[in-house]
Amino acid sequence: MLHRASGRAERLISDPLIGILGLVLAAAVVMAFVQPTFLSLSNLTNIGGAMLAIAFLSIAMTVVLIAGGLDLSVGAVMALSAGVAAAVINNGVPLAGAFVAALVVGTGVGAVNGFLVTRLEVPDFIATLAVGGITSGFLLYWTRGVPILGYMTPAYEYVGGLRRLIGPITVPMLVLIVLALVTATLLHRTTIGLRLYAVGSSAAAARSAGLPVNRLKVYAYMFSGFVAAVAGIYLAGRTTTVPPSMGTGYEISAIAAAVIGGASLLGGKGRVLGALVGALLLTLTRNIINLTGVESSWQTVLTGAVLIGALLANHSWGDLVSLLRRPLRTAAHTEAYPEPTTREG
Amino acid sequence: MMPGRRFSRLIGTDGAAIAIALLLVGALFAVTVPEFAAVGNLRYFVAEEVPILVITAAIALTIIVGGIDLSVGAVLGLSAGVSLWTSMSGLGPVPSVLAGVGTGALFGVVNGLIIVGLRLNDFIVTLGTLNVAAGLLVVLTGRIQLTGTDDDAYVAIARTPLLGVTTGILIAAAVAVLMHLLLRYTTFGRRVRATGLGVEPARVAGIDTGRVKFLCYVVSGSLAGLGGVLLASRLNSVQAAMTSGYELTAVAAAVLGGVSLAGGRGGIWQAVLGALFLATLRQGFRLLGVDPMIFAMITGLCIIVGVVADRSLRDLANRLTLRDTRRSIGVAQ
Amino acid sequence: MNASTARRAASPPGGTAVPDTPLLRLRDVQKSFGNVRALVGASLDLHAGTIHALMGSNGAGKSTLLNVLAGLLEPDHGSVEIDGEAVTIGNPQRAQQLGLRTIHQELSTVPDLTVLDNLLVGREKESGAGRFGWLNRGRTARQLSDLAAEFGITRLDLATEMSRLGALKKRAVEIVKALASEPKILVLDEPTSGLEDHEKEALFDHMAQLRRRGVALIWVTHHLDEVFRLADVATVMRDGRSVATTAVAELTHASLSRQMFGESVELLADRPAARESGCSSSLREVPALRVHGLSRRGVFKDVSFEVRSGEVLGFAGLAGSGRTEVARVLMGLDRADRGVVEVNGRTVRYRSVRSAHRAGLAMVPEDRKQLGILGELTVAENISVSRLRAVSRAGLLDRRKENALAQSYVEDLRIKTPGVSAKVRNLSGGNQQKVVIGRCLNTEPTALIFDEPTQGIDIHAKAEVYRLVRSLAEQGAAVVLISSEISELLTLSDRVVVMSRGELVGEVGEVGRRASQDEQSVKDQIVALATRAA
Amino acid sequence: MTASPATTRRSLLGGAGLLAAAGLLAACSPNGSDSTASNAGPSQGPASGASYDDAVRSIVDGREIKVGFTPPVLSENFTQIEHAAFRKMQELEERFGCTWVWERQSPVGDFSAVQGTLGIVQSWMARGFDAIAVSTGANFATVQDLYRQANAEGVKIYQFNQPAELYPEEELLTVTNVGYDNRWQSGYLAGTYIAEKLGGSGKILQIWGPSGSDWTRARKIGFDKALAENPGIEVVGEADGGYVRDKGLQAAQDLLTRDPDIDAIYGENEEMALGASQAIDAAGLKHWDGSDGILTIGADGLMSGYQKIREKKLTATVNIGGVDQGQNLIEAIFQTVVLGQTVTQFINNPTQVVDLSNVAWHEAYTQWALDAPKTYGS
Repeated sequence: MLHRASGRAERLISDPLIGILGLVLAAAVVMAFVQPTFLSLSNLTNIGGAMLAIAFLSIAMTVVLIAGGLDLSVGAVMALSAGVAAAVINNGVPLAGAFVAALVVGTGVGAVNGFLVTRLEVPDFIATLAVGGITSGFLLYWTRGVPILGYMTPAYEYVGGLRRLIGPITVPMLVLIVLALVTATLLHRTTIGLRLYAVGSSAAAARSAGLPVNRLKVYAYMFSGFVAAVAGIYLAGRTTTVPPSMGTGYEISAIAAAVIGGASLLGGKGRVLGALVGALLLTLTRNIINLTGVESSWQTVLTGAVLIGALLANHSWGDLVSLLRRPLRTAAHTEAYPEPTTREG
Repeated sequence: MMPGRRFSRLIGTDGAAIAIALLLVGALFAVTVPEFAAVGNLRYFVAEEVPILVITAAIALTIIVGGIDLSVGAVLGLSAGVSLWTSMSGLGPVPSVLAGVGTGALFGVVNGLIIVGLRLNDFIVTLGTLNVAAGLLVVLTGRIQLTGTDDDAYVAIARTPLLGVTTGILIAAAVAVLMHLLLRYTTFGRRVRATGLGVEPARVAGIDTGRVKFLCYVVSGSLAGLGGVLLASRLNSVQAAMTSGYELTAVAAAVLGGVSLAGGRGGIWQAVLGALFLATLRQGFRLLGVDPMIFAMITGLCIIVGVVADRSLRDLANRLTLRDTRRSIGVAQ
Repeated sequence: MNASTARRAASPPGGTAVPDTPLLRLRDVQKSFGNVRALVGASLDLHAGTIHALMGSNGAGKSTLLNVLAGLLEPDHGSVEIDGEAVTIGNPQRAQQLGLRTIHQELSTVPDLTVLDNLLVGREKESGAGRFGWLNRGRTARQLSDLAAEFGITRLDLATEMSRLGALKKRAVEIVKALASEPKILVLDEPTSGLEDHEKEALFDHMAQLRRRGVALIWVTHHLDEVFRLADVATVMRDGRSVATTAVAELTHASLSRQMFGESVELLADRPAARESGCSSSLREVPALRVHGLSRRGVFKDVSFEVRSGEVLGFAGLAGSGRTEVARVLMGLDRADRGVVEVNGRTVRYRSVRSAHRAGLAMVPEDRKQLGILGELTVAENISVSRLRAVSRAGLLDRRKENALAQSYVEDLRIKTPGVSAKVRNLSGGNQQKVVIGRCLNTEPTALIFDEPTQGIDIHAKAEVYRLVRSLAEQGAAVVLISSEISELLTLSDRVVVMSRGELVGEVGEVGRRASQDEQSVKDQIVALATRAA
Repeated sequence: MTASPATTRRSLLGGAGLLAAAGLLAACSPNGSDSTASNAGPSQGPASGASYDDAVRSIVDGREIKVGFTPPVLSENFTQIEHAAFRKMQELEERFGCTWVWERQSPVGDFSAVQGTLGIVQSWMARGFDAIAVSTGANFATVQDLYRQANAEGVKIYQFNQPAELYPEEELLTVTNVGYDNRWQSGYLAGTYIAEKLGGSGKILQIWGPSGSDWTRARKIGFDKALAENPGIEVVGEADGGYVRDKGLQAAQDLLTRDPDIDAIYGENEEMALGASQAIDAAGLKHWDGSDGILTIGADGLMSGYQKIREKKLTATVNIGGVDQGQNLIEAIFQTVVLGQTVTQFINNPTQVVDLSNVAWHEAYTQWALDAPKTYGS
């Protein structure tokens, strides 16, 4: 029992996420001194609100990455779903109906992604890039570039987090928590989650183990589209208008957040908690820049630096810990270029 | 038998599909849109595509070696800014060019060091440096209005008419040709292809894959720098975010040209043809007066169709070649 | 049903009347890939409660047949019957529903999941996954912990991520996983590769136990000894056909190898005559390759040996004993922590992977497809790639020179190819191997390492590779030969050293001079050394 | 609701030509001769008499006028301008018998898709368009070369909504710039409005568009002048809101957290100001009620902004005169392309700070444009 506990503790400590969280905490501590308002409830609430869209999308991206894919269309799908929700409300359909429509559209685009990647075997990078282009092009064409307005209702203000539920808690925060818990449960407690990891780790091995690889990948893309639609519904509420350019650049943030959180572009890796921490780190960067009054033009530079720094922390945290704990252990395999699997000769 | 083999060789030639597609689309536009084939128009729109052509060659190299350099677009923009800034500071054309190419090379070195030295994922690392480069350009343009140099020699780098086109176009063409020669006819190029096919077998064959990759990133960065100089020279003006999204166009172009994202396969000129194909589509639709919003959708479809068609053709060619090979050496199994 | 009835039931097809319907019956199964006929006609009767060895050299069609059984390939022709009913397997899921379970040779585990989750994947329902696919890990752990323990997987291991396990335990996980699903028919593709002795024993016990329970096992193996020990029936495949199915009781080593290799088995047995002189004349010289105290932490330690010019040094040992790892360090692919490597008396300084080549070392790696050939490159490009300087000037390649060079190797090594500009991946295995050998020779090596050079190539190519190894030694190269086939080592080597658990544990000298009747005793000696407890 | 402002405006235009002329006069740059504007017959409406119309008709002779219209990005603002242009096009078409070929292309992407604009303009030049109307995020220097080429080929380039005032007039290669002075007609107006409402002292936040854009630079010049004139106004924070609402919201939120004791927020465009307004709600702070709370002001004059002003979520915005821009753009094109006249290099249109006191007519005027019965182009 003791042995087991210590094994668990060791696993926890050598978890790369601890490194990232350390980074977040260190930033928080420094900020607490530099700018005391940083730790104020209102600022923390701000951060919580500002990270929502990226957090949703990074969960979507994490699931796709786990399944060994990549979804560059999440930003565009988010915008299109937001547009659909808004337009449907404007046509007099109740909120719930509009949300269903948006979710159906998002999930549908996800299914198209899945079809292209699995059936037509288009590389995921290209397929989702193209679908993203088509999706955002369609939104532009449909709206003629004019933002969709006039769909806000008091109920929708709750959905967008503009009105708070209890204390600083808003509806989308709850939705995020629920979605995160559900996704984590799906990934770790159910058949389909287990199988997604297997598919992402090695499609060939999964296929020979009898897993319906293509179908699982399609599920992952559909899930991604669904969650992107959730993000779209939320963001339409937060910004109270849907400009066609709404989703621009979000896919990159989502990938960054997912990867910071430990997902790998090689598949089979990633966690919901990691995605959330990644989204938090990205949002924090911006918040700190705004709070400290660093010239806003440095923001992009810092985001890039944080991304590389986090990747580095992710990469070498386990090494560092194992180095400290067991000096004789050989270095862990790297993500990008795994050392050759030494075959039995 | 022989015609079959010739056919399979033709369609199996890397880039056959994209060359045919380019010719078809070009011919189609030339017939339907009279302005399309006008010399001045062609010259202008190719000149406009020069930066994309150059970074397509750059990104294709990094994809072929088994990585990817997403930072090329942003580095191109930053290099353009630095180069123009140097020229505006009155330092003359040579230092300005060096500053631009040097900026690109520096980013290439940084990418290479992080990716090869620390063995981090290339996609994410170059995504990070993309942000750094793009951000630095924002900082630079926030401080200095890069609205043009008085140095005529600098402006002449890309704009001088020569051989019916401009020097910028000629330089881009030269880059494509040189990169093609580099990949096909030099020992370095051979090592690049071998590394892209697999780091492990390449290492076993005695190739220092880390060095090869590193050099590819340096070349890629330098090319992005050169592209930046050409852009700055042609426009004589640089603004922030001017080149955002170029890297995605370049990747799409390379893949359309048959460069495999898995590495090792494809060539430079095929990738450049892919970029020209996308450019032709864009220009053709513009001249047809098609709304760019629709155009964005059509481009997406074209990319998907193109990739699928290219692969099917290649599979067919492979099957035919395999059959011929087996037959000619009489292997039963 | 006990073993003896099973044995009786498994009399060869076409023989006397079969008393009961076979569990699995394959009739004339054919499969082509394009114009390549991988399976020309495979037939097999598999009876419940038997262990059915499936043998044949690589390329004989075994793996295609296994893929048909796993549902990964659909046959073009022929029938598959289970319990007397014709079935279409079609996909892996269907195969599992039919009670067919395959343990593939390649590891197919998910590194980021725990061992328990790896055991769960693909058989969640059987492990008690509820509605909505809710996993029941506790139940799985209870179900499998005993079984897992037999293969050395502790309860602690079950909660450990796969990536933290060694290769041996990973293999064990796969076996446990397959056994856990209680299949009617279990296909094992070289299941013992990478297993240690006691694990092999555990596996054999299990196979025997499964047989008692009435499970039918198809067992792909190359080890004749194991076949005679455990199998009831052996089907031998050659050139895409099943050539013979015989009860093992009726077989001898000789008759089985004749079935496998045809009559050409003698080809392998002939020995060079003029070996002794070549060997002794070089004894006084500086060794071509001298390795002293070479260690790599956690992999092997303190390896020292010498190889003289014209000598073939065999490396024997079990899988995982560290032989390939030593070769990788010699080639500069991995770093040594300690030790000296000298070529012709000069110390090799490892700066990059090119250092070894420059120093005069070359290697024909194991696993040709993954490590050897560069499939998308042409024959000529594959041959020249390790020494591009020879075919270039100032970094520019001279295609004509390159092609001429390649042509000379194609002729010397008798590589069957439509031309030097054919892509290597289109060649057969043996010819691919010759291309890799050509590449090594092109570096004009002082010492040449062959790591399992005949793995996966057909019998004729094998003979040619043997001839090549010999003639290289005769021409003065120092050869290191790593092989898992003892007979191969005995045939080709002057001396054989044995590795076990990362250490050199002994040497069997002057193998080449011994008379062939001694062979068995030498074999025994090697096996004893290799399997010695640590 | 839509009919009445339309007629109001029409009667303004038709019945009181004087007003229109005065408006143009006021907008014209100091050195422009006013004659072009005042005898630009068409704007004076049907009251001018049939003979004039017939004379122009005979010049027009049913000709087709090909116009390319390229905004930097598709947005509400540019849609308003385009629809205002449609109104004028229809009017001229009915009155003088010209036909319009209208093509709108905007680069896909964000404000910085500069190369796209250049390519679009070039392709219109190749196709021999009569007039090319450009608004672009490209800075002055970037487009000069292309305009020079256009001039050489005899293609007329018009800019609209472009901060050309930052550049020396004699270097401009355009036929005219239909717009407004971003410095004094936008940035300065917003600054002085804030100062006036706050009674000359207070703490404010600024949320700017992407660093380095000409619009931002120009408006900043004007705003800084207002600040200089009102030393009691203190800027306590600024951030980049990228011209989009979400970023504006986050920036304002962060700045408000640091400094909740704020009197006003300037959003350089309306989207960002609306984001800031939401940040005020989110922070539980009070909107400006005429004497107290946080004042928010943007710039554009969008329908969505007017609505927020009505809801008292946005205190004010600077209407940059989009409707007049669209109308005057077409008029300038008609005058120069068809009639062969010249117009001044800067046709600056009236702008005004819109708040609750005058939002009604601004809103109605814009709605009138958006309700254009006939639209052109695909």
